[in-house]
Amino acid sequence: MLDLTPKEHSERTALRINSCKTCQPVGALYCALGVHNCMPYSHGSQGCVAYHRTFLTRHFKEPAIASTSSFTEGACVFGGGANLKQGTKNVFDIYDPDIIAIHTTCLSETIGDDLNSFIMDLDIPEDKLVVHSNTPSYVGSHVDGYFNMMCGFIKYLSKNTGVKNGKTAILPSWSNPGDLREFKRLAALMNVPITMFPDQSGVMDSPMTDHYEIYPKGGTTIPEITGLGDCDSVIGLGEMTVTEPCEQLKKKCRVNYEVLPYPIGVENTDKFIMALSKMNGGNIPYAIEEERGQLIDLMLDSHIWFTGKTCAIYGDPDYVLGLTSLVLEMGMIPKYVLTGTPGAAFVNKTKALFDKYDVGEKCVSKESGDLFDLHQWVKQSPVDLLIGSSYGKQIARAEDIPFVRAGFPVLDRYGHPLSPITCYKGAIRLVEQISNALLDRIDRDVPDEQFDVIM
Amino acid sequence: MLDLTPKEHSERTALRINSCKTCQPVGALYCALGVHNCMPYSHGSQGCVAYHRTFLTRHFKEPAIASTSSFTEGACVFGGGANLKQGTKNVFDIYDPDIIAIHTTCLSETIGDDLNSFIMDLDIPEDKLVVHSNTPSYVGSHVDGYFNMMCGFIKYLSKNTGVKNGKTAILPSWSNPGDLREFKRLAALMNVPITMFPDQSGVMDSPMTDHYEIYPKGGTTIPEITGLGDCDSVIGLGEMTVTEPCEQLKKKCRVNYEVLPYPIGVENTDKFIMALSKMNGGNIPYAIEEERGQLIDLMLDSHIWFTGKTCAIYGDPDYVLGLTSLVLEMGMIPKYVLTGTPGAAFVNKTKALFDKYDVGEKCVSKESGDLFDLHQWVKQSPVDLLIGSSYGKQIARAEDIPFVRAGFPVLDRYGHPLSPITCYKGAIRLVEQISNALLDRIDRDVPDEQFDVIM
Amino acid sequence: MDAKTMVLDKYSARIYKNRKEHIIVMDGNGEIPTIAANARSAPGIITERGCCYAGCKGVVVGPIKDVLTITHGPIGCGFYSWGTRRNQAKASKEGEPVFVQYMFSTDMQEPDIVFGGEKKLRQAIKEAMEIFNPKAIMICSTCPVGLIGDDVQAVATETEKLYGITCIAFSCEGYKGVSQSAGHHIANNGLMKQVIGTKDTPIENPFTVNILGEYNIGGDGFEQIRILNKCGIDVRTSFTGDAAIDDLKAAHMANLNLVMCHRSINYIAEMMEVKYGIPWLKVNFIGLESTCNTLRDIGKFFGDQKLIDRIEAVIAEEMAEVAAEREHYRTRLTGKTAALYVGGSRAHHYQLLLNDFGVKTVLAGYEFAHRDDYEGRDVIPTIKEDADGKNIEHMTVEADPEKYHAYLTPEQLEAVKAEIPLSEYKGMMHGMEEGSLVVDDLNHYETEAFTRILKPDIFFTGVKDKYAIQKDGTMSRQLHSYDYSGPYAGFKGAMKFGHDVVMGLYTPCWGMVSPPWKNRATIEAHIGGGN
Amino acid sequence: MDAKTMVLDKYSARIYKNRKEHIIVMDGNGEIPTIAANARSAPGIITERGCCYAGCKGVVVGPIKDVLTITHGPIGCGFYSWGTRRNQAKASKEGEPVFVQYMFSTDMQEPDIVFGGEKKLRQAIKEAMEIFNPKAIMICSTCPVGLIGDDVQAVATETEKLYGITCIAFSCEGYKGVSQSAGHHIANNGLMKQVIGTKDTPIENPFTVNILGEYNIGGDGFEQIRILNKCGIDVRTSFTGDAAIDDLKAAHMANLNLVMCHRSINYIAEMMEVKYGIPWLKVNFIGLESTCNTLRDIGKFFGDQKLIDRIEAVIAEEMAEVAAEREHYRTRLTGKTAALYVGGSRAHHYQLLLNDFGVKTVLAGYEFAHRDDYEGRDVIPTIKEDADGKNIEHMTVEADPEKYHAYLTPEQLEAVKAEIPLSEYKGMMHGMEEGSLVVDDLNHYETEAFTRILKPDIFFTGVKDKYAIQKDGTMSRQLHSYDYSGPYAGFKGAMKFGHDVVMGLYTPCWGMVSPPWKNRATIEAHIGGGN
Repeated sequence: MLDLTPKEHSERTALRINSCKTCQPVGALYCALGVHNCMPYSHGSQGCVAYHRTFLTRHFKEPAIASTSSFTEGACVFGGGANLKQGTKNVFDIYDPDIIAIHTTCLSETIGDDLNSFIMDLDIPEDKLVVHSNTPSYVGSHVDGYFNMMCGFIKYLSKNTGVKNGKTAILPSWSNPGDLREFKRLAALMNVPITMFPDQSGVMDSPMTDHYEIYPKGGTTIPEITGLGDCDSVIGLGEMTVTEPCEQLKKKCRVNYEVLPYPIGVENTDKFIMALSKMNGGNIPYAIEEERGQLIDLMLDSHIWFTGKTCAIYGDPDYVLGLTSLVLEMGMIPKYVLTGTPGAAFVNKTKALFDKYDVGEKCVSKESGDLFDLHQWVKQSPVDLLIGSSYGKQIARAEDIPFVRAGFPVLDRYGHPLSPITCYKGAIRLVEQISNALLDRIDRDVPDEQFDVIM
Repeated sequence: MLDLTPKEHSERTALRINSCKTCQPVGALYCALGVHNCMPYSHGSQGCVAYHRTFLTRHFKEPAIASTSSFTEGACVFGGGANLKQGTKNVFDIYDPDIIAIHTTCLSETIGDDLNSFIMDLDIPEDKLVVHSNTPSYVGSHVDGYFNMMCGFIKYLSKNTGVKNGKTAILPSWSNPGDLREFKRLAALMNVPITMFPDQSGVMDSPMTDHYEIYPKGGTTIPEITGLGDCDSVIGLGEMTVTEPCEQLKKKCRVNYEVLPYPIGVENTDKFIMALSKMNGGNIPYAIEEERGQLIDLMLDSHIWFTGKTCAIYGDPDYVLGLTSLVLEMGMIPKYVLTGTPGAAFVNKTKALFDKYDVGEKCVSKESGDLFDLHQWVKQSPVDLLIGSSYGKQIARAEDIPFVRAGFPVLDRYGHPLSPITCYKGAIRLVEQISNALLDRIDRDVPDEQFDVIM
Repeated sequence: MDAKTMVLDKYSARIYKNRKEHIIVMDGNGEIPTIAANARSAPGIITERGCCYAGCKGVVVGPIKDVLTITHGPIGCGFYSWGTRRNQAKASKEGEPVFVQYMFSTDMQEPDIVFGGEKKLRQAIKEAMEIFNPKAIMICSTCPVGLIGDDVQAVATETEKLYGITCIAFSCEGYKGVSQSAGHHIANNGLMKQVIGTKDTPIENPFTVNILGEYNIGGDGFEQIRILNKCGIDVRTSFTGDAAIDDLKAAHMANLNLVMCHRSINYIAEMMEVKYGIPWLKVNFIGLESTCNTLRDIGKFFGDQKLIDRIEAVIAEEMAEVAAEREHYRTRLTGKTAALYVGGSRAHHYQLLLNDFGVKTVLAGYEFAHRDDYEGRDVIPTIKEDADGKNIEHMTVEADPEKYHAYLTPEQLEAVKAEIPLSEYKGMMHGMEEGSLVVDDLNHYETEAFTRILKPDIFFTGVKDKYAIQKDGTMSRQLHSYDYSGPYAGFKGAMKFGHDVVMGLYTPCWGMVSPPWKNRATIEAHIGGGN
Repeated sequence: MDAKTMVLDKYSARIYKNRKEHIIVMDGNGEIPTIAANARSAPGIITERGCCYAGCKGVVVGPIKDVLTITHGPIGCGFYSWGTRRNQAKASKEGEPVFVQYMFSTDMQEPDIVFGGEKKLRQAIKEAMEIFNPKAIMICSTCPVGLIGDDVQAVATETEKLYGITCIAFSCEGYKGVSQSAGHHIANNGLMKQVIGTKDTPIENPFTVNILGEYNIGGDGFEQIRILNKCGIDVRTSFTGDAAIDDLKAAHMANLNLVMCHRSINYIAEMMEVKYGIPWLKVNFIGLESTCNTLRDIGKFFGDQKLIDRIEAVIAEEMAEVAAEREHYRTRLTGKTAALYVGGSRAHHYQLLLNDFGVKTVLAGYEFAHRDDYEGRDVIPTIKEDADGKNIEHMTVEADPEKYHAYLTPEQLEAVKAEIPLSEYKGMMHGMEEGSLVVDDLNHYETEAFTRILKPDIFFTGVKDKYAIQKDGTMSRQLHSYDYSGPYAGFKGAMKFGHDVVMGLYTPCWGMVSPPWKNRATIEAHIGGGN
């Protein structure tokens, strides 16, 4: 497996090998799936959306709907306005969403389609809406596409009516439904009324019912998105992802925000709970304290297997930051930390974490990296554990490293999007998974006389 | 590993090898830990309780308190009455429980100590209680001890005052705290007021707080146990375990009961929900339907990895029955199903399950078996998966079989008691674990060209 | 109202007019109706189609195992086509490279779009040479590349000179054509121009063939080669499953081309016949009867009695081996109905395999086929080209004066043609039953609607629609990736397929979809059948 | 109020009187105080002690690797002593049996209790012979066996005759004695009577020793043997970690017995000295200084200059190897305080290892020790036996006329005794600092109370109390099972121990115990230190 990867690192400036990111449009599409009765719409060639739907479907094992302008060569020459006009009409006719969320592609961006004016020219049915965001594939990554589409919704819909609605807005970074449900559960336990946007739970984890619904029950509703402008305040979950939409909402509707680290691990979750507690007068129910205490208990009980163990973590910036924070809390050394998404802030934030735990000299962090980099690092000096998306499984096999899947995409396993890796419950799940991975390896490798049935 | 185990089966009538059960007292002790402010008390030699506490502590990674009569040779000769008198006095003096729950041991049973009369003679402080059950180690297994202690509490405490309290009693078979919390969560979702007895949640999964409490917050309270006699009805969860306490309660307090299979798997959980729905006028909230639908969805998505795969399941009767039901629902073949606990009903019930799924010819079921039997079966004809307690790990290693831990005891892993394997959520967890185990094995064994990153 | 009318009823006039030509109800009178195909999908319609790049890089070029293929463009396209087609590839021998586990992209950034990406492409090739030193590099362009005017062909020529390796650029921008099909065409042209015929490795066995349009998904190609070898037939190369570049280069030395996927590769088959004199035979290794027919046709082509006897022996042996198992599945499947919506040839091939098990196909459609794939090659001269196809180069070749070779004399060839379908394909519609539907470019809405109306027991399709169909209570299996199973080709593959279908239909949880507190739904509870 | 008073304050008069004799505050005046030990635990007290069976089967007999040990009794005792002590055992050579992975029990049922269990025991032995054909069987009795009058000794004798193997029965019913200690004694007697001295395999090296009271938990014994072998010293056998029955039988051929766990094995050491002339030396491989002293003492005993030089070279090499690492841990641990509550010898041994790292022991206690383990062997003649001990057989042996052998002449022996502690043990209290506490049979309440009062940084104990201590905010590590780590013996083991202690104290989540919405608790946040 990956036998052609040499140990020696050579500088690359042009060739991307085994990418650890993908392009903006899929992020925009995923964001739009988190809006109720919304049809995501890709303004570009039809192949884009075919890839994106496939990718999301494989992660969630759920249908991921989206439409497309189906550019042909002619559209490239004359511009995509006609396609958009016809396309949105057909979508409203056939698929009858309440809203169409358009994102651009490298194609429509390269030819310079002006979506603002195109949309002005559309003949949109009454009570229906069209929003858009620009998501050129050659800028940033799928993470940028996700938050750009959030900005698009906010820009088009959110309003400050002057009357506060008493709600707290939660703007989460790219999350699995299991995590989104966890955010909502905790807010409910705290008695904090919220609007969460976007919210793919109930959409990308919908139950088997014998009756397919193109628009499942879940998703943030349009009035809720409009109402974001009347929220008391905003909690952004994921510093690397949702700062921009928070800022957007502040600019447009003057709602104050606090952006927190994505709540993976103890301290990051503490921050989320503390932020929620500002909204409810500081009341933190025992149930939450109990969950937290169970997590700490578990970490103490099992720390003997983690201390000083090295790991490599890769994936999207907020996931990686959260996971890095958790493994540091567990006493592990996040020897290699890598994201494919560009942005120096990632490196600064990981370094701050390394320094906080005094492991700066033992750890490397990289943005705009790829899995070929990671593999070469591992070849040069191995790690005890690999944490990240499915594509790392090649490295895990090649170098015989225990592997815990987390983040996007996890294409080759089932059930994972249903359960959280965030907040205290999610950390319990991760600690269990990580300890299982490490202990399974010990059980595999020790000689018979060291094979323990107790631990 | 286990290199001395021959493939050829030879009939054994006397030698127990690699037991799949242990003795009654530990079950009684675990039951008593599910009562708030209760001190479990072992009437016998102090070694018993040392073993039992160790065993429970290793499974839960939590303190498991219990006291003992600390028999010496003298007590064996003169009877344990004096020890009991002194022992219970000391417990009340030093550890100040509200109640002491005494169980016997093979020692006190062999010498014929009459606990009823001993307890009559005790000088019990005002407002304090002492209950007991007879749990001879040479009859049945730890499962019998568990339900015998339940009977003991009911016999001593439960009362029919003539005024119904509007509650449903839930009497669960031996469960992890994560499962007990799941039962309570579902009843709360259904708006059915319950008393669950016993309830080790909040006791054997208590949080790290910096302050040890010998009696943690959890456990069924004494008034609740007393109130069992005034409950509207009783739902027993676990046909092989809790029929006797249900019957006991009926006899004593004339409360009707329904004993259901232990709710592992879809149909068994359906029965639990249907039983709860009888108590709330048939209202089943969407949240429960959604969880169920998510489980079915997951099972459909992943069935391709399960169909026709064989597995061996061993452990306590209700766990094994539940797991057998689940794997049949998943399309697997429970080729070997074994419990160490005696009782022909186990074999009858497994056979009924085999017949229901038309796999009777491919499956073997055994009660009063041991892991040596199981290992020999596996040697004769292998399985694709092993499901059960930690002790099976030896077989998994010896025969190189994927292994999923479930049931009691799981001594060599962390975190498992915190999360359910019961009800729809628990089944989601199990399906995920089983699919991971099978897929990890495929990923390990396939040649490079068949190593898929998508599934 | 019949199914077609019911489904079309929802459309606006404009879409109605378009789609009605793509949906055909077979009338069973033996005449093959005309279908609209290879036409653009209307914007806004949720089509399941992919793009030109997907057809070129994803389908044809990607599987070539020892070639380093660089996707020139922003990161997405390279990423999505990484490891997702299940084209199995083994190193030809120890130490030979296998690049299919890797993805390579120029990951174009905004400045590259603004100032041109050639420089970055050149640098990427330099880096690829330094790290991997491959014997060949292929470049596949994505949408922006053509628009900004990067001359990838020039870079390829330069690369060949600079490094002395084979380098081919494919201008397969996603917007070209109307589906993956354009990409197949472009890929085929590239292989024909720059690969096939560039290396004259002689064959060792006169019974040497190429398998065209076999991408070795789930190991199908491995199984076909196993059977052919057992019969005494050598395979020079597949196009392009598990293919090594040197074998592709020497493909013109074979004596017969077997065409599996007519759509994606018939260009090469035709051109090789003209240029190198190699006749092509439409084959089908999917299904027991089909595999037998295919083997017998090959035997007839070579006309060698020993070979023919050997083929019969192999058929007898392999059929005997699967007889009991086939019966087991047939008992469980007879009377079931299926819908098929897949790429270019499977919707046809798998009807025949389903027949082996008594399953009737009620709907079949292609994602990116042309009319000839539905109606047969006879219609080719009548196909009118539209604007979307015009920009895809149509190559013409002529006989190579040096490399042309013919296994059969013209007279022999004519005689054989009377017996076996040489250079001929009758299309999918041929043989489809009265009342069955043929739908081109079946879209999301139509999938949902037809599923509800026709209520097939099984819907074979791709991953994008699979879960929607399944949520609606109909078993669905992926026929692109085989749901991570396979091989499905040949005798043993047919059994694997039978196993998988039975497993899907009989998995017990179908019987548990409706909770007991709801009325039992229409789906019957299927219990048992764990075979 | 001092700690002792505070803790005793809660007790009733009766318990107060009992427990105050078991709790000693060291006064530092050099005199060794008297402690109550090896006395029954009061009923109701949550003692951490186990029983006679646990001492006999669990500690001493269980680790013998090639012997099939049947627990005769109801299932529990056999089950709980299965695989839970981490006694590592490797097959002596390929094909030699290792039974420690197995558990064997007669799983007595009610009829066996009523009608007697001998028949079932005989049948179990028959089945064991048929399946495993072991060279030796040991029978360990649990509580009911003695009460119902099963004559296990007779069954053992019968078995020896019937099958021609060694068979030893231990009447180690759980209620005998007051703790595991009774079981050690019974096991020792059995080994002395029926095993040691029954096979005269000569030694090949005059510097051949036995290690007594080393059960190879976590591989400690392996590490000791590695070091001894490196010095040129052979180990005939350990008692009983990784022990083979044939080596135990020939243990009397060694020239010196090293005693690790004084409590569990000193019986054998004494008897072997009398019977076979083998002096014994109290050793301690736990701790760097201790290991060095131990090795040097052994050198002195054998008196061979080459050996002594080799020992010094080994010490120098091993100490150099760990120097930097030791310093690393010492920096992090100096000034910390520890409490130790473990079995029979570790509460002493580990104080010395902790000293190596600058950790002070504020409380130490034994679960099943006798006064001599605390106060030193000088007090043995003054120990009054109580009723609970009377029923445990006290064997007396005399010199074996044939097998008695002495490595040293009586004069040499006297001379060496002046230099090294031959047949001598000064006990744990010797050297403990003023103000430190010694607690015998520390119970659950006292553990909790002393932890809160003394606030040690680390509490080394067993699994039953570990999690209660940890929940109270104090780091606790299991010193029976080493928390699944080890080996802790020798130079490298000391480093492993240092590593583990540092890891426990500095694991970051100590700093996260109090949620930010609560006042920060007393525990300091320790961050970093992942070494």
